[in-house]
Amino acid sequence: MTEKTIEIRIHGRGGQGSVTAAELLAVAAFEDGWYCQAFPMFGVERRGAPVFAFTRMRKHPIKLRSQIYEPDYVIVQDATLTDVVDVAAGTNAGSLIIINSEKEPGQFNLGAECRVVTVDATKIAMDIIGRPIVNTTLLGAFAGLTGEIDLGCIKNAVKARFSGKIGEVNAEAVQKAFEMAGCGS
Amino acid sequence: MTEKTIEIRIHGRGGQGSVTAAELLAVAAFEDGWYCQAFPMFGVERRGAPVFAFTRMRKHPIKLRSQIYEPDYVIVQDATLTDVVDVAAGTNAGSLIIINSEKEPGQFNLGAECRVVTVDATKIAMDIIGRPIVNTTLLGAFAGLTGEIDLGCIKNAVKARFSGKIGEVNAEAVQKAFEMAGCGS
Amino acid sequence: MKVIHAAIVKPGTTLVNKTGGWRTFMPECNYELCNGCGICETYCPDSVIVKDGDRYAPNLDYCKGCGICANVCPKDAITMILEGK
Amino acid sequence: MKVIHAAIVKPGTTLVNKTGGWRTFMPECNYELCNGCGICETYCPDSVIVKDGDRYAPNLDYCKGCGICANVCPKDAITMILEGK
Amino acid sequence: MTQLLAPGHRMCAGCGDALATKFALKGAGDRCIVVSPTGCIEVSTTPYPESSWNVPWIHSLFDNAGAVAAGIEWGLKKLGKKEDTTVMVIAGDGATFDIGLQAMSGAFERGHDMVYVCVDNEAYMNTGIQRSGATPYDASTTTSPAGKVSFGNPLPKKNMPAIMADHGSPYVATASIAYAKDAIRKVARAAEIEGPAYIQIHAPCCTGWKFDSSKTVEVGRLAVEAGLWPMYEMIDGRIEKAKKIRDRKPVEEYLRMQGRFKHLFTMEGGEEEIARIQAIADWNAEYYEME
Amino acid sequence: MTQLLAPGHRMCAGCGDALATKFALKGAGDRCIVVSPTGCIEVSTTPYPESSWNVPWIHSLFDNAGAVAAGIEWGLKKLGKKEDTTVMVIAGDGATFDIGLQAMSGAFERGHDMVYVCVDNEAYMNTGIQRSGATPYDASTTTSPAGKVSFGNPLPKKNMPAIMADHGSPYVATASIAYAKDAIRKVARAAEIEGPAYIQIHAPCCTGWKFDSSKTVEVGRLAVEAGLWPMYEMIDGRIEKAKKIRDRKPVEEYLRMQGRFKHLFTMEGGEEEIARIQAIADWNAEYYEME
Amino acid sequence: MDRENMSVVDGAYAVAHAVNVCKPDVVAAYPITPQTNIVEHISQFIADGEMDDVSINVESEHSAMSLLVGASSVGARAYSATASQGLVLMSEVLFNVSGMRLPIVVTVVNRAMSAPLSIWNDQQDSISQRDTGWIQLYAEDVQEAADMTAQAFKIAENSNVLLPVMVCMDGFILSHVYEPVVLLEDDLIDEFLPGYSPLAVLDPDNPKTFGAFADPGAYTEFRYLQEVAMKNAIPVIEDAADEFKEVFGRYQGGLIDEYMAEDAEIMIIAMGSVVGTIKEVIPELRAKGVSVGIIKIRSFRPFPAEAIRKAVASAKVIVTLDKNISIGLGEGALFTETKSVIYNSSIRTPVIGFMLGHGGRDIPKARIEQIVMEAGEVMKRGITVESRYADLKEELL
Amino acid sequence: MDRENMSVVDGAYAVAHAVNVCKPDVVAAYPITPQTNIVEHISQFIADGEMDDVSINVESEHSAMSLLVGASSVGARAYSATASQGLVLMSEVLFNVSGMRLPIVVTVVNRAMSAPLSIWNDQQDSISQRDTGWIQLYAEDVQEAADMTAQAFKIAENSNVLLPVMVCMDGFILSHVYEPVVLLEDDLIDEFLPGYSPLAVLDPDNPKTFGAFADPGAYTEFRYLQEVAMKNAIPVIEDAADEFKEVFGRYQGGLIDEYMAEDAEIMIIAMGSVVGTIKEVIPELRAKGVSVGIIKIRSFRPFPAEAIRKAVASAKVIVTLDKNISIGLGEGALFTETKSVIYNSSIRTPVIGFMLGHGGRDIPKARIEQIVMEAGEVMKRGITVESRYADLKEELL
Ligand SMILES: Cc1ncc(C[n+]2csc(CCOP(=O)(O)OP(=O)(O)O)c2C)c(N)n1
Ligand SMILES: Cc1ncc(C[n+]2csc(CCOP(=O)(O)OP(=O)(O)O)c2C)c(N)n1
Ligand code: SF4
Ligand code: SF4
Ligand code: SF4
Ligand code: SF4
Ligand code: SF4
Ligand code: SF4
Ligand SMILES: [Mg+2]
Ligand SMILES: [Mg+2]
Repeated sequence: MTEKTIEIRIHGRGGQGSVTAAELLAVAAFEDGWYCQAFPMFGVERRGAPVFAFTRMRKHPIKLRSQIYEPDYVIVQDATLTDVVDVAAGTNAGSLIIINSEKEPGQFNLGAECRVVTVDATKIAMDIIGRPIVNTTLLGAFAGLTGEIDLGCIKNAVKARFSGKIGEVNAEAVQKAFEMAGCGS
Repeated sequence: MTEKTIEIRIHGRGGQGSVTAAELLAVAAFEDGWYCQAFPMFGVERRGAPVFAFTRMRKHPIKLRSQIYEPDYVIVQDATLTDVVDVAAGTNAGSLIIINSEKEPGQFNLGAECRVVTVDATKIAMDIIGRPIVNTTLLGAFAGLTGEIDLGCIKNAVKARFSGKIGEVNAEAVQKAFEMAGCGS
Repeated sequence: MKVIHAAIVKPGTTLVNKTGGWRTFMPECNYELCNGCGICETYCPDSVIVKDGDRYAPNLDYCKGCGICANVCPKDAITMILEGK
Repeated sequence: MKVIHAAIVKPGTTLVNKTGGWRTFMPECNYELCNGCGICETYCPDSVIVKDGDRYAPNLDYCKGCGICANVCPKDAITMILEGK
Repeated sequence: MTQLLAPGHRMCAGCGDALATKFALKGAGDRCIVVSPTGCIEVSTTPYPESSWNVPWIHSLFDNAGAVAAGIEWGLKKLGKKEDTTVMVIAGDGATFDIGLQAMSGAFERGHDMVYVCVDNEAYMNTGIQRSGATPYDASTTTSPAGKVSFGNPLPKKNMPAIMADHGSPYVATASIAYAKDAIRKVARAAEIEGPAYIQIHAPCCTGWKFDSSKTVEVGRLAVEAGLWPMYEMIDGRIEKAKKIRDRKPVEEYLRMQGRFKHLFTMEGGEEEIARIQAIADWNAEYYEME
Repeated sequence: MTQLLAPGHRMCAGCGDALATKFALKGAGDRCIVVSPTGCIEVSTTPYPESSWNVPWIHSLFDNAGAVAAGIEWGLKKLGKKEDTTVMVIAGDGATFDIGLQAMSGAFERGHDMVYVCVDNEAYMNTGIQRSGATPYDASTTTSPAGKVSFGNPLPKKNMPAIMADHGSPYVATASIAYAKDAIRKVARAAEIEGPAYIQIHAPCCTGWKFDSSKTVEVGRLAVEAGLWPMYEMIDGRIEKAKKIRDRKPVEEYLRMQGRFKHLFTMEGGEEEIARIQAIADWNAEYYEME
Repeated sequence: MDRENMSVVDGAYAVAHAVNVCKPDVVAAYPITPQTNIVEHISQFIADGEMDDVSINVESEHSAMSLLVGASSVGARAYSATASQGLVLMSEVLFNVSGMRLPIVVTVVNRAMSAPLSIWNDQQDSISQRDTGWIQLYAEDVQEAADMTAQAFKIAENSNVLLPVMVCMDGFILSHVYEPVVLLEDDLIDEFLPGYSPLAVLDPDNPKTFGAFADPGAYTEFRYLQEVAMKNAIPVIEDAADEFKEVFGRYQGGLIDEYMAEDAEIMIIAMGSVVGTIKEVIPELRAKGVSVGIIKIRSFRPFPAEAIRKAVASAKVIVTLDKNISIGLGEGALFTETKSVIYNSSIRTPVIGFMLGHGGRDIPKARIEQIVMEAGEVMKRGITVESRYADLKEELL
Repeated sequence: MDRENMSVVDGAYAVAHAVNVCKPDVVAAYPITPQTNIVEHISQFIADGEMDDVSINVESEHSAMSLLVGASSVGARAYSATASQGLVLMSEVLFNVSGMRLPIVVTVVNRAMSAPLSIWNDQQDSISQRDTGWIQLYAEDVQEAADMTAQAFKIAENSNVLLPVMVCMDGFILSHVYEPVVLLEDDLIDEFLPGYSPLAVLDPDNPKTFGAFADPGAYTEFRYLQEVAMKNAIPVIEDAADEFKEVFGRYQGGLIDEYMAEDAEIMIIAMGSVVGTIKEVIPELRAKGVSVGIIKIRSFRPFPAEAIRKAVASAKVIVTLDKNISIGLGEGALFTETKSVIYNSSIRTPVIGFMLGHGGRDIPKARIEQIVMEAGEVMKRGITVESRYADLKEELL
């Protein structure tokens, strides 16, 4: 049992489901044996504006209530955010930033010390879900890239959240992103 | 200069001007060299219901804020009140109760140790003011019976309060009551 | 009077408060004139006029002497007289 | 930012907040089709379409890419294209 | 039969509010629960440990009668005890027109089954005759006093029945304490109708309007006869059955009876003011088709 | 010319409220002082130390805009500075229909010279799409959600223009963000008229009503064309100039565009519900003489 | 004090008159017993042409205060009066006014809170608003209530303060008593109270945004500055009293006032009208050899922590009197806060808290004597007592 | 705790679910951030047929609470949720509800007060209502907020108590966090929480008058009985926690809860979500040899005076943390009241008051560490400190 706390920040835009992503990550983590917390950035931001959400996970119960300043992982749902938000804020050499983009990581100039990977989640989502909704898809990539959470748990969380067909295709997109991320980057 | 505080309770019915009487007494007392306070019974009583008001006077400034429990003088504007209210409450042997009535004091059974006098203020008021409003009239009787306040001061207070003709006739009724009380009882 | 947990009170208990003491004038009915129409009862704001046989009579324990009954009586059967005279 | 006695602010200062960063789609005007009617300007909720000579053009620093201008243009002169492509 | 409002209450001798309350209770019957906000009626009927009420009654605050009544209605429904129970508010004009308007508006919007009786004595009487939204034009109150440079209240009376009808109330009516049967009938009708009904009962206040306590009914009747108190019912927002007035009396007759309008007869310019008030009556007569 | 509402504000892309605000300011001009209660407009335009407003603007609370505006008007008058200044409230429907109703009612009763613009997006949007008194029948909001046993909001929309007209407002109007010129003209007219004017601007909210941000104007227009948003002016309480609709569209077309009505097309019994909404439109068409 | 210039008037009149003299630009109030008489007098002044037509009748206290927010924001000197339910109904706006730093002055005619409904005096109403960021001054008598009104405007409008002020006077006991007072002198006011010159106003010629919201990055600092303004108010309140004395010749104390306190072993701390009664009792007790004195609290907000610590130096027992209670703590605020501000000092004097005079229960001299006697016992026997009602009627329970 | 039965849900859901399990007869609430999610969940339960149709949308918080007055008076179990402006707008009704002794339960999702407007967390809102006669419980985490809801109904409805209860949970920090919780067990609730049987109700078959007014002859005694009810609540709160443990197996403390406090020299007293962060810091500091512990306040009203006096026995310095301030006293309520209740005891431990986390300012572990270090300094050097903000940004001033 590790004492380490894993902290994740998810960037998105109001309306893109960042909080849902953080929540699903927490749900999946819990199934996977972690204790967890997920919470939104507390703000008044409107649809379209840059927002973020957090997930914190740890093998023993979490009592800590502060925000996350030094994320171990950063997930960026929309590459255009990198122009307007410092997605690398608080990261250190050991962190990992996952960006939804068709571009190469090198094309982003984040000023980060840490590893940056890109995943074309939009393409996966368009292909499989049929809409450019990437919040679930990226969780698959997260699982694949970090190995912190079992893929099955993420798929379960997604299916529990979205019933029927929608849950199915989302889970499929998760699987796909997991596979692409697992080999790729 | 006496240290004594003189405390007066005025009984009446809501709408009969008990507070005004108490106020005018205070105003007159002040002109006469006293310090003074006048205040109503603090209540929710409606017109017609028994009410009372207080005046407190003393040769040096009054800081005391409590109600009056042991009045030196009691003025009863309406003799029918004696059936429903204990107008003698708190009086002692040295007190004086002045009742507006055509009856003799002996006809009232107040259970009081103190002197009781009656003044037919209603008659005076009807004769002079033309209405059965006795609150000012009784102040004349008070002056006459007690000698505590100069008659002129009471008349001034009444005239200052009611302008023109009404003030005049009220002052006249005060004078009349003073005279009747002075000799009578 | 005892004070209980909240200011909850039994119904109709102002009956202890005999507002007859407020009265300066008292309604007096001339039953010769009265036709028993009950209008006085209807308009008594203190609900103190009660039918007593075929007569309407005020309960003087509570009658405040407002004079409405006298005013509304179509037969002028009621007169307000000075209390205690 | 300094904090003063009360939260009193100078006018028009949200100009520091370049909401162009919110955009996913960008309006592109085909001036061949445009008739200069100004309807797009009227209905831009962010008031970012400005008359530039006889042309109406969005200020991309602030345009959020809502697509209303494209939708209301009677000439279908405006197309919303994916940002950054 | 026990009076639903027991004697011994402390309202002024000759109080119009007492009559309105009596009629409202007659109309609603004994299966009702009454809510009263702060005001003359409340203060005069419920000094601990006494109460004049022989029906269940509750006072909470001055500004929330509509909401409290809504809670009673909703609570009874949820507990399965609503059935034949009428939830009735008996509230002053100040509580209704001013500080409790919003709570009432919300309750009416939501459609709670209640009868809201506004006892309209045209001012805040409990606190000593201050102007309310129901105070008529030119009435002198302590916060709209007549004076060297004032004719009294400068504003017209708020049209509360219309406002409540526009809330979708199925039944709105005006009544007067001078017309007992009519008032009782209207409350009874309101109690029968499902949904929020509003009845405004004109209740002359001898103390606040300054007339002799014996004349309460007379003054009330004159308000109607002068056309200053139109009496009508509104069914689903449409005015029905406005009371016809045969020989409409001049408003002057009504005004002259009351101390609150005395200045109109003593101050320079008073005549024009009276003419303005006459115009209100004339407008009423036409609008409500009284003649 | 500087925009009276500067860009950089944080309202959603495609926000109808932003349009309503823009038009209200165009109508009132730059000699106005604006009062906004809490709501989307306020929160999105004034995060310290920024502000989008190029006219003087004040926010105090959610529930008191009418009273704050009254104080501004009265204060300016007493300081001798009222003259050409327009005092304008720009408030959401929740602030207007519900929690701020009483403050507005008082201000209108007293006759303060102000323009009260209600930006009607038919729910509490700032707090995340809860039902207000302006929410239309069957709309799904988070506090009147559609669900297995619910068709959404069970209550009809409160008739606020009528209520305000009953307050004696000299000018009441409805407008829509889809008809810019008309809306601007109405606000300008309201600003000219002395006394309290009320204008309710229909402002589709892409986020709350769930349609694509590009369709705000289209949705707004369809509301009018379907007869669900009658546009009219009331002068001294009488309806004048209701906008004529030539080929009234079926309400279905309007409803189908919006996620908040989606359940009507998926749930059993939805058709009857749509028919009920059609009946509302038909009633409007007749009552406001649209056709 | 100079009898020549005194008139016998009621408390409400004296305050209404003072308000008139202070020339507010806007007055908005809603009637509530026992405040009504103040607004009634103001209304009559206006109706008789003796005061500018600045007053407006509103539909609730929430709106009264909100209206003043608007008026004050355009630069008007703004005034209201209220009590009890009305004050608490305003509560949301009270927080808002102080946060917006609008120097509004309100007379609170103290009355108990419902339920059960009571129209009578205690100080639960204003005390329950002690967190709202308003300066709170308490008057001992009618003269002070009137004079404090002028001081209140001066304090509120001071540019280092800019906080609203409540002038609290006991309902009925002060508002409804007629007594000799010097009505605030119109001819002297300008010297004492200059016109109000706000730092910023709503003005189309110089548009500003009032009432922006503060995110977590700045909110604390706004609140902190309010607290700083309260600290700034401490000398300003003292100065206002001193200047008032210079101009008008009357002085009733600064933050606090002391009476026979210098050497007192039994030190009473109290505020409002009960102070008068205590001041009559003290010399009588002194004559009997009881070493008793009183610290009168004039300013409850800012709370005069430093002044209290100094003034209780001689005390062997401290007695606080509270016309309020925080139900569930079982203490009145003066008791709690007095203990709080001396806790970390070297003072270890026992503090006894008495609650009394709630819901209009009268406070006769005998009650004060009894309290002082009990305090004497505590002092002698060194026992500890907790807060309690001094005037509970056991027989009703 | 048993992972099996846990679900990862947000705080609002957990509370809404608990409310549903407690089977209220009437729910009336008005939306306000960050409370909205609770009422939204309730609305959805109802729309989906998972909860009785008991909820009603109202037009303001003042009416929400007033509606519950009516509902509770006919015997309904009544619930609301609110925050900040909404709570304070209810204030007049809050006093009324406690005075009428109606056992209404409200979740307060704590948020700062305007102006300046802030939607973010602190506890100014509920603390400012501490005089209203409501029991106030504060939750440390989502589980406790949910469990406390059930306890609240039980406490409120106890016939020796009959007081309304606020369950306070920090806005966003608890309301918007998803974490593993055991959702309140529907199958166990009846054992724990019997149906509500009121002492009296409005009923045409047995007419009673509710809400009579009390003149000076009786008012004090009604208030006194409220205070007695608060005292009665002390064991009832403890018992509710114990019984809850018996039935549900979970326990989060009674009036207070202690963590590493037994021997702690530096004793933190705090309430709400910050307790969690502190509980993570303490073992780390203990590992470094710092003797620190915490007393968590669960019940702020009734204030656990006795429990605090006992629990601070070992302390050499006491540190209070306040997410509120009484402007003009410059202290948070926990600081003030802690000092107050130990003043007259033999305890002389210095108490240091820190205010922090106002208007949503985050409280990282480092802040707690810094505070403990400062307290250590005080302890060592024996110096006195006054209350201050622990997280003021000087650079903004
Ligand atoms: C919030 C609040 N504001 C003011 C008051 C004071 N108050 C109590 S009753 C009343 C007037 C009642 O007037 P109305 O509703 O017309 O009833 P009436 O007494 O005339 O019958 C007022 C102003 C109060 N109790 N609560
Ligand atoms: C007293 C009070 N209750 C609740 C709130 C929370 N609140 C702020 S804005 C808002 C909704 C605003 O709705 P609306 O007026 O329709 O404006 P919109 O955001 O839809 O434009 C609510 C409920 C508040 N600020 N104050
Ligand atoms: S005088 Fe008045 S109270 Fe007496 S019986 Fe007649 S109407 Fe009733
Ligand atoms: S109103 Fe007159 S006639 Fe009729 S019953 Fe009464 S007294 Fe008799
Ligand atoms: S709406 Fe279209 S046609 Fe008109 S100006 Fe804009 S782009 Fe050109
Ligand atoms: S896309 Fe929207 S914001 Fe951008 S210019 Fe067009 S209307 Fe304006
Ligand atoms: S003041 Fe008027 S309404 Fe009030 S009790 Fe007296 S007569 Fe009735
Ligand atoms: S939620 Fe609706 S009203 Fe609010 S900013 Fe977004 S689009 Fe505009
Ligand atoms: Mg009235
Ligand atoms: Mg809205």
